[in-house]
Amino acid sequence: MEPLMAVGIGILYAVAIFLILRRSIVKLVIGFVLLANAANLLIFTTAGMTRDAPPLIADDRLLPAGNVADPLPQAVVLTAIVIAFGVLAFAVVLIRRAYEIVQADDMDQMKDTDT
Amino acid sequence: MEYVIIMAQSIMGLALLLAFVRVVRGPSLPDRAVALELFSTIVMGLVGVQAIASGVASFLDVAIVIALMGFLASIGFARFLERGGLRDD
Amino acid sequence: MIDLLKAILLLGGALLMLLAAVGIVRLPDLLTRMHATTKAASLGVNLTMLAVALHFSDVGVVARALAIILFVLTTAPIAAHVMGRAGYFVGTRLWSGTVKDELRPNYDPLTHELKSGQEPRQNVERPGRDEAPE
Amino acid sequence: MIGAVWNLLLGLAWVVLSGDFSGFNLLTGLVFGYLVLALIEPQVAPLSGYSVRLPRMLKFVAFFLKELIHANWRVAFDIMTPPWHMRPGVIAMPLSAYTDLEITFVANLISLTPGTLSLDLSDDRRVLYIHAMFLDDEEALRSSLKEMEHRALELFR
Amino acid sequence: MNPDVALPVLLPLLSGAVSLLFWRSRALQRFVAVAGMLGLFVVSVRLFLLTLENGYVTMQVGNWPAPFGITFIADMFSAVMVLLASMIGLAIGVYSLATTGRGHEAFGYYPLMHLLLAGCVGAFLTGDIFNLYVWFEVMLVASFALLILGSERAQMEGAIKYVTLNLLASVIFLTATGLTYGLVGTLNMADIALRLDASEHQGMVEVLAVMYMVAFGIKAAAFPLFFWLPASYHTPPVAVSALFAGLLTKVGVYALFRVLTLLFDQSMDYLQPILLWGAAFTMVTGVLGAAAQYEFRRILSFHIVSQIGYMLLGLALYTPLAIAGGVFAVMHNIVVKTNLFLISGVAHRLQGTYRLKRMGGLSRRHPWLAAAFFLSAFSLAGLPPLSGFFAKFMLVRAGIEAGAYVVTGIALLVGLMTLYSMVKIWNEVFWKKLPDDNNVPDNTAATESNGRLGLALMYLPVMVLALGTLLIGVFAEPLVRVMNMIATQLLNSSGYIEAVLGDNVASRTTTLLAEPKTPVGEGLAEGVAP
Amino acid sequence: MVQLYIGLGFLLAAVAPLLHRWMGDRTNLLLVVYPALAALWLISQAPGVIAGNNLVFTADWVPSLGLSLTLMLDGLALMFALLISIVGAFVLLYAGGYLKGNPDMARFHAAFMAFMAAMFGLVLADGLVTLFVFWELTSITSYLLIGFNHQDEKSREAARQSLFVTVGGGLALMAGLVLLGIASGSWSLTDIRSLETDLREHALYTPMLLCLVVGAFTKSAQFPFHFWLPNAMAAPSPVSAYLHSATMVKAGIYLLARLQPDLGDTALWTALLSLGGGVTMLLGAFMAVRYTNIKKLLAYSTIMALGTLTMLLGIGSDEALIAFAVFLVAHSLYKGSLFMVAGILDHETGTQDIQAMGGLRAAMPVTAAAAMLAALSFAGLPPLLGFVGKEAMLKAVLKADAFPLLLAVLAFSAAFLTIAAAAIVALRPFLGTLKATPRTPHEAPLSMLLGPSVLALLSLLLGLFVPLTGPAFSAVVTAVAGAPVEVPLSLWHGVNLPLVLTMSSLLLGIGLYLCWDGVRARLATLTPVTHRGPQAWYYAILRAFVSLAEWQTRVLQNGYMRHYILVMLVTLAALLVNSILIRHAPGLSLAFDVRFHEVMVAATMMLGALAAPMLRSSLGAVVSVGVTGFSIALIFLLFSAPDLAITQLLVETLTVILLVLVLFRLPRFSHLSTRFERIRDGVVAAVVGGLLSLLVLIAWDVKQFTPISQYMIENSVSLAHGRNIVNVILVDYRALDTLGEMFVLSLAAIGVIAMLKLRVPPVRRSTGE
Amino acid sequence: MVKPGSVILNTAARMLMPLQLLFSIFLLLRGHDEPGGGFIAGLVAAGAFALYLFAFGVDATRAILRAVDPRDLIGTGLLLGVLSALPAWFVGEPILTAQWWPIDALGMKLSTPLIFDIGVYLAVLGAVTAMVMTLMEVDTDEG
Ligand code: NA
Ligand code: NA
Repeated sequence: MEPLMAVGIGILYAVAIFLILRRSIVKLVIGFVLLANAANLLIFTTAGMTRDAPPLIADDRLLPAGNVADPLPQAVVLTAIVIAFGVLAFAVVLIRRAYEIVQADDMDQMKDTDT
Repeated sequence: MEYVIIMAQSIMGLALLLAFVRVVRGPSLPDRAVALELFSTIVMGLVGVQAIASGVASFLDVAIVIALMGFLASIGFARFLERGGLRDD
Repeated sequence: MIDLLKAILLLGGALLMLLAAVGIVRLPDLLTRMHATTKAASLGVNLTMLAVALHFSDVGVVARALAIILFVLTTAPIAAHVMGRAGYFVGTRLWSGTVKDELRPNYDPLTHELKSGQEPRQNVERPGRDEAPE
Repeated sequence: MIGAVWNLLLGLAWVVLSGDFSGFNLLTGLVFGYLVLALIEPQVAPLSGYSVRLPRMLKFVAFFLKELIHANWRVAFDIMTPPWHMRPGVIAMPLSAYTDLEITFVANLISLTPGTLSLDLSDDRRVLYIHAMFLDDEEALRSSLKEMEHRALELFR
Repeated sequence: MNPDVALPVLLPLLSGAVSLLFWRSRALQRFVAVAGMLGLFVVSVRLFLLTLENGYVTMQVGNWPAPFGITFIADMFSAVMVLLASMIGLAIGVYSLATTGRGHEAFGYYPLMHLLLAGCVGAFLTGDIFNLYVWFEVMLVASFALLILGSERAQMEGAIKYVTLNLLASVIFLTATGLTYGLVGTLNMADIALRLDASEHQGMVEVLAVMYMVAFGIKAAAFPLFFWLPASYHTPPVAVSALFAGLLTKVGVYALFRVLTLLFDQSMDYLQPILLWGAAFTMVTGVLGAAAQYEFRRILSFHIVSQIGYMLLGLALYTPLAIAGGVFAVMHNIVVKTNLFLISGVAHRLQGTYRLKRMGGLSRRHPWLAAAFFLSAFSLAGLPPLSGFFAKFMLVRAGIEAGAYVVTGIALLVGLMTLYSMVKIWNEVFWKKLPDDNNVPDNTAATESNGRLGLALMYLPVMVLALGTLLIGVFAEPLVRVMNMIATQLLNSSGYIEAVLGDNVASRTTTLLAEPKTPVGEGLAEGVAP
Repeated sequence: MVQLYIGLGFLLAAVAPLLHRWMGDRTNLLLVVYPALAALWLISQAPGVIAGNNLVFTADWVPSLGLSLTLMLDGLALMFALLISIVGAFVLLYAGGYLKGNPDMARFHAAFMAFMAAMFGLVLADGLVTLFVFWELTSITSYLLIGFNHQDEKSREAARQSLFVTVGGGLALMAGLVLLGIASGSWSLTDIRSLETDLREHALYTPMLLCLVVGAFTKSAQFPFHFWLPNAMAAPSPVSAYLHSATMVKAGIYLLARLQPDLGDTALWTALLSLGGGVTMLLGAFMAVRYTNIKKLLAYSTIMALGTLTMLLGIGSDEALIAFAVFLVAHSLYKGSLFMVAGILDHETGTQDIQAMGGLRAAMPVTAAAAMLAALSFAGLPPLLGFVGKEAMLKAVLKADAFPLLLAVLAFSAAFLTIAAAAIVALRPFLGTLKATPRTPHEAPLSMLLGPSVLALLSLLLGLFVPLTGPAFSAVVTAVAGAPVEVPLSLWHGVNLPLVLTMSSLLLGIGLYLCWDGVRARLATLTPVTHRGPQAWYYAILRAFVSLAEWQTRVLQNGYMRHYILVMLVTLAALLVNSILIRHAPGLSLAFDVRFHEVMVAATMMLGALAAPMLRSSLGAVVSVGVTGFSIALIFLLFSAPDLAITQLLVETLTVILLVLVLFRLPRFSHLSTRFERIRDGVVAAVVGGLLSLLVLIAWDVKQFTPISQYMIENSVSLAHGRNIVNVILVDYRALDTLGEMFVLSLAAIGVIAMLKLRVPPVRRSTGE
Repeated sequence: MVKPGSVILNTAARMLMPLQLLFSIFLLLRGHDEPGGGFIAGLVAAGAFALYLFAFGVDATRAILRAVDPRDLIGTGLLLGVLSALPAWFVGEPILTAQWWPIDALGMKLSTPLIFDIGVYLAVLGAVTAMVMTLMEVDTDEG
């Protein structure tokens, strides 16, 4: 599965980057979503994917019965997902407000602050 | 039983792909939203199969979440349409 | 025996989902597609969950599977209704084979008023609008 | 009264969800159910006439399943075979249901049955507009819908 | 184990949470702003003294032994950074009392400040790479929110770039962290350092180094990754600009220093030339950018970039003296750059504009402000005996010792170019007569209406920081000694690793490899019911 | 102790504003005490120093860097320190009169005192870096002094120019000093002096010397860095008298003299200094007679003198060094005096134009006398000290080892031009008929007369009693030569070649003085040439710098965010490619273990992403990305991460909700990019994506260590009392991450609320941005 | 704009919202042992409020929250989170060390991880609800 996932992750990154490089701010938003997904998936995948049991321990046991998936990347990804969601929410609203002010779905209309 | 599970998974996987076809073809936003809804429903089915395949009942919680929360996306899209959001189909 | 039942339920569920998926691809307009998805897929989930309930045959799991079925039966039609309605009102094109539409004449897109067609006369009076049922 | 029923229901739902059928767990569920209800209390419409009637319910479930399988088969057949046999259209169905809950219940049932889909309710709540797939026999459809509504309402009254 | 390590993080978190909870009470928020910052300063001083005494102060958060839990560790570098952050926080807390409008206060200005600091301090103190990411995000999102406070057009435009480019950096950081865990199976930086040293695939180690370098390079605003900074730093309220200018990019620099010295020392041979030329271009492009500007804050913003180059130069040369000089540059820059922004704010309050053409005459009417600016500006240009001189001297000496003549020459020239911009501001804002078309003349009436107390609150941090840059220069010895300690610690990561992992470091390195590729959970004894 | 006294100078500078508040104009008298006391102390120490006992005052500063505040008083330092204190005392006195009633007097005193203290530090410093610190301090304080009349744009520009040139040179000096420190292994001048090895043979000698010479040349206004000095005449006359004749401009000379024993007497040294000095000398003298502005004229003649001094150091023979010492003292005295005279004329007549003045001898007899006496020394006529200096100089030039003929020609030309210049300054304003001037002239107050008169008298006295000064000058020359040198000085050496040259230059000079107006008119035709001089280069460089800056900003900081992103990504990709493909080629072992439904899920994930940019509908893209998100949730599910799957589903749903709430306001997708841009971006995106794919594969392939999560699994129940290990990690093992994470989400919410609800009125002030 | 509001959706929302909230509490409390936890629960609860917002609008939602602003939830949650780090400090252990206080009467244990998780729950709920609510509010203001 990993080679397939590796390709998939590459595609997610590539599409996200392609979208972020557009002038349209709407595409920028969608690029953000994909980028976050790509990174999360990458962490999940590189840490090793397993079809073993999830990292849960049954009621009557001290340890899992057999192999379980590595819980740490899961916790890390969970944290990353929520962080990405927060950042995304902010970015999305920012873009909406920027659009209200600039009145164009065009990043090129927003270059007054640079020079 | 293993074969049954594999077959069920494969059929559902195929269904996922077909649902995706409608997402791409649209043409209107409601069409796509409905396809997404179908997508999440199929995911629920896959969750059930996965629970059986792995023998881990905890997977069902995923299905509960989808069953209770999944339709919110459709509600969101509907609100978008009702409030006069752009139907750029 | 239980295994067979489980197999039937599982495969039936899966096939129903495939049916819904084929339907959503093949059917000609939004509303007809929604027929395929809402029902077939929901039923498919329900069958799968029954299989799960059978498989674990543990009170907790059965209860949860039944809860899922209940939730699906509650939320799926709501979603269908909301989306179908929104889709209809924003003017999604209906299939050319559609035979009748009793809603359209009772709907006023300006005021968003939706009449029942059964109102007492004085309620329907409106200058310049005189629609007769087909 | 209505609140109590709902509270009980929520408490039971809790027990069912957690799969722990102990008395303490039910108590927990009842407490949380109460809290949640207290939260939405001002918005809850009167749910008069609601009671649990097991036998009717079972009968209704059986009826519903029959309808479900029958209609599903018809839709499946049409989807799988190339020429379209369907004759879709939007019809107005006069309602006997009049409380919010009844209307919602009926509308959902109709939506769940293959071949029919609740589109919207008229402003005066007398008519439910339904999109139907097979209008070749409109009267048969209308009567089966009526029967479904009737049976459903029996559960409430 | 020492609880004091965590206090500098917990305190601003607590202040932030309290400020947020009582968002309706303006008075309480203002009180917490000063009290919280003061408290942070006190605990930071304590931590600094403790670290000075012990070299390293650590805490295993949650009492989980390293490397399994998250480690908080203060070495001299982080202790100094925390101390500086708390100083700047206090200065800006006081300054903000005078400059923050009611609207800003009602929508979270103070909690955002607290949490921005918490993020910075957390980043300085954590010994865990993913935890570092989390603190970076805390800091970043707080800075996002501060950046847009007020929702003016320029803010929005600047914020889009700031957010997008920083997000890109975060994603690269996160990606690198994911790959790191995939490669070595740990998140504790000391542990990572050990395992990377033992890794069979040094190419991958280099890849990680490069990715962290780019990610932190963006955060630090290094060439060619700095574009977000000049696009945005001049847009928010001036106290926010000052805080950003003083602190945020330095967190990136800190991370670069930390990661490259601790984790990737074995790749430094390859990275040094890249860093060296990156540093050179950062210095030059930043200073050139400033030369083309005619607005107070924009000039200062570009200079942030330029100064980052000096810090990177220290890292690139990678000798004890160079590292010490680089860190000295960080310290000096935090003090001076913050102050320059604060001064621009005072000038703006007095004259209603940031445009040099429309300003003037401040040296005669506000000689103390002029003196403060003069000290800070000339310190920025690296003139003696101010703080900037020592940073430059150490770096130049290290550069020449290392034979990096060209880049050292560039560093010297950039000092002159910095002076160009600083003199431009000085001439226009302080020496030139106030132009007639500025109809908010620098009159006491304007000052009066804003409140004498307000102006005094703005002056206080400005004067203290200006004095700071002078005193750092005149009494440089203790600081240079601290910088030397920092350099020693950074270049000998074994001390850090031992402080984190305890005594079993030596045995760990061997056992690490004992069971290669063990799937998780394998070999566990069958669990028994309790 | 001495360190403290220098510190006291800075302290006085800092408190000058306060002193003024308390004492008013009397502050001046108080401050004069500072250099006066210094002078007395220096004189008291002189016998010891002349006897060869150098004084060393040890003090530390930044020992970690090898920097000390050690001071050292030898002959050279003593001479400079005496000049600084004596001239400083008189100039300070003079300034009290010159600036009387000026509201900015306090500021003047602050800068002036700081300058004086810095100058003391500079000439006394033993540490290389300390020397540099004081050197830069003189540049900074002189910037403030030149820009004293800062409301005048010319003053600001002159101040800026002097600052850039001297600080620019300072940078070279710093490099030079650091090279010197590294080459010698010591940061102390005394230690370097006693070094065993010869620095002249060190590999770094040439760059070191070049850097040091550039530093010295800028400070001491040597060609081609001389142009700032005449412009610096925008400063008040006391400043010109002090900084631009007696002290600061000689700092470079001081430095060269200081380094002469260690670095001097090489071909490079001789060539640089004697030629550079010679050219500067002639240029200064020639330019002086082109100006009718008295301060400009004096400034150029100062350049001449500075050139002469440099040239003498370049020649480096004992004779040259003797000439150096005498000429330096003479110049300081007469030039200080003349600048003060110029200030008096300016102050009393209201003009600086010599042509506008005439017949002033009656109105201001003391001034006239002082001017003429000083001018005699300036012209190098007996019996003044200037004569001794010039004779010695000519003698040294004629005996020079390198370029004697060329230098002689230069020196002779400079000499006769100087005589003309001296005559112009001393005679023109005072002789002839009285001319109407903006102000009615009358004699200056005593405080202003004292300085020029005493300095002029000193020139005379030292000239008359020059043989007595021999031991003192010997101490100076010894310090510069690095070995004991006897200095036999006398007014009369008999008729020799230098005297002949002096006499003939006198004749030529007087001739030039008589037809000065005509010559000036002729010389005016040279203006286009002089306008292409170094000052024009300076401005060309500044202009080029600004254009470069603007060009760079246009190109780099161009406002197009996608360019920024592109640059970042290309940087990342290039570095990655270099590391992973070029430097360490990967070898992969691919193992495929995959099931059909997993392929389907992966496919929908990829296709969902790929469809997003292709769809023409923005909401369509949202749905498409939603498919990707759901697929990812499925992948989490299929690979044993139920918590993740739930979170992903919920977040995906909430994301959709947010997007539909927001995109509702946004327009339809627009296609704005050109085909080229799309292809370019596509390539970059594909390369980055491909690299990341590769990295994932490698990371997966080279796993080598047991993950730390093993511990977490083992202890989840027994120590953390939890059975869902992921949750245990979130709330216990790594609760700190979670704590940060909840803050992130909350901060985002605060930001969103603020953005949507806080609307500050756009412009508060009429002139706001 | 099309016809707003739907009896069917509103009724369903009224029924589903309590169920979802209940489910969220359920997820929160048993998260330590089964899938769930503060985040997931908070997101579910926020989803419940989002549903209610979609169905009934901002004012009705504020009405059921009474005096509690979502921002208060954020503050409370964060404060709980930070405070749960402190008990360990008082007993001389590193911050965030879990403290367990068994309550025998109920046969369950109160612990700092639980308090922490509740803090997470409240913060997530508050943050997400605040965002959605504000967006809808502004949306309504601007028509
Ligand atoms: Na290492
Ligand atoms: Na190291």
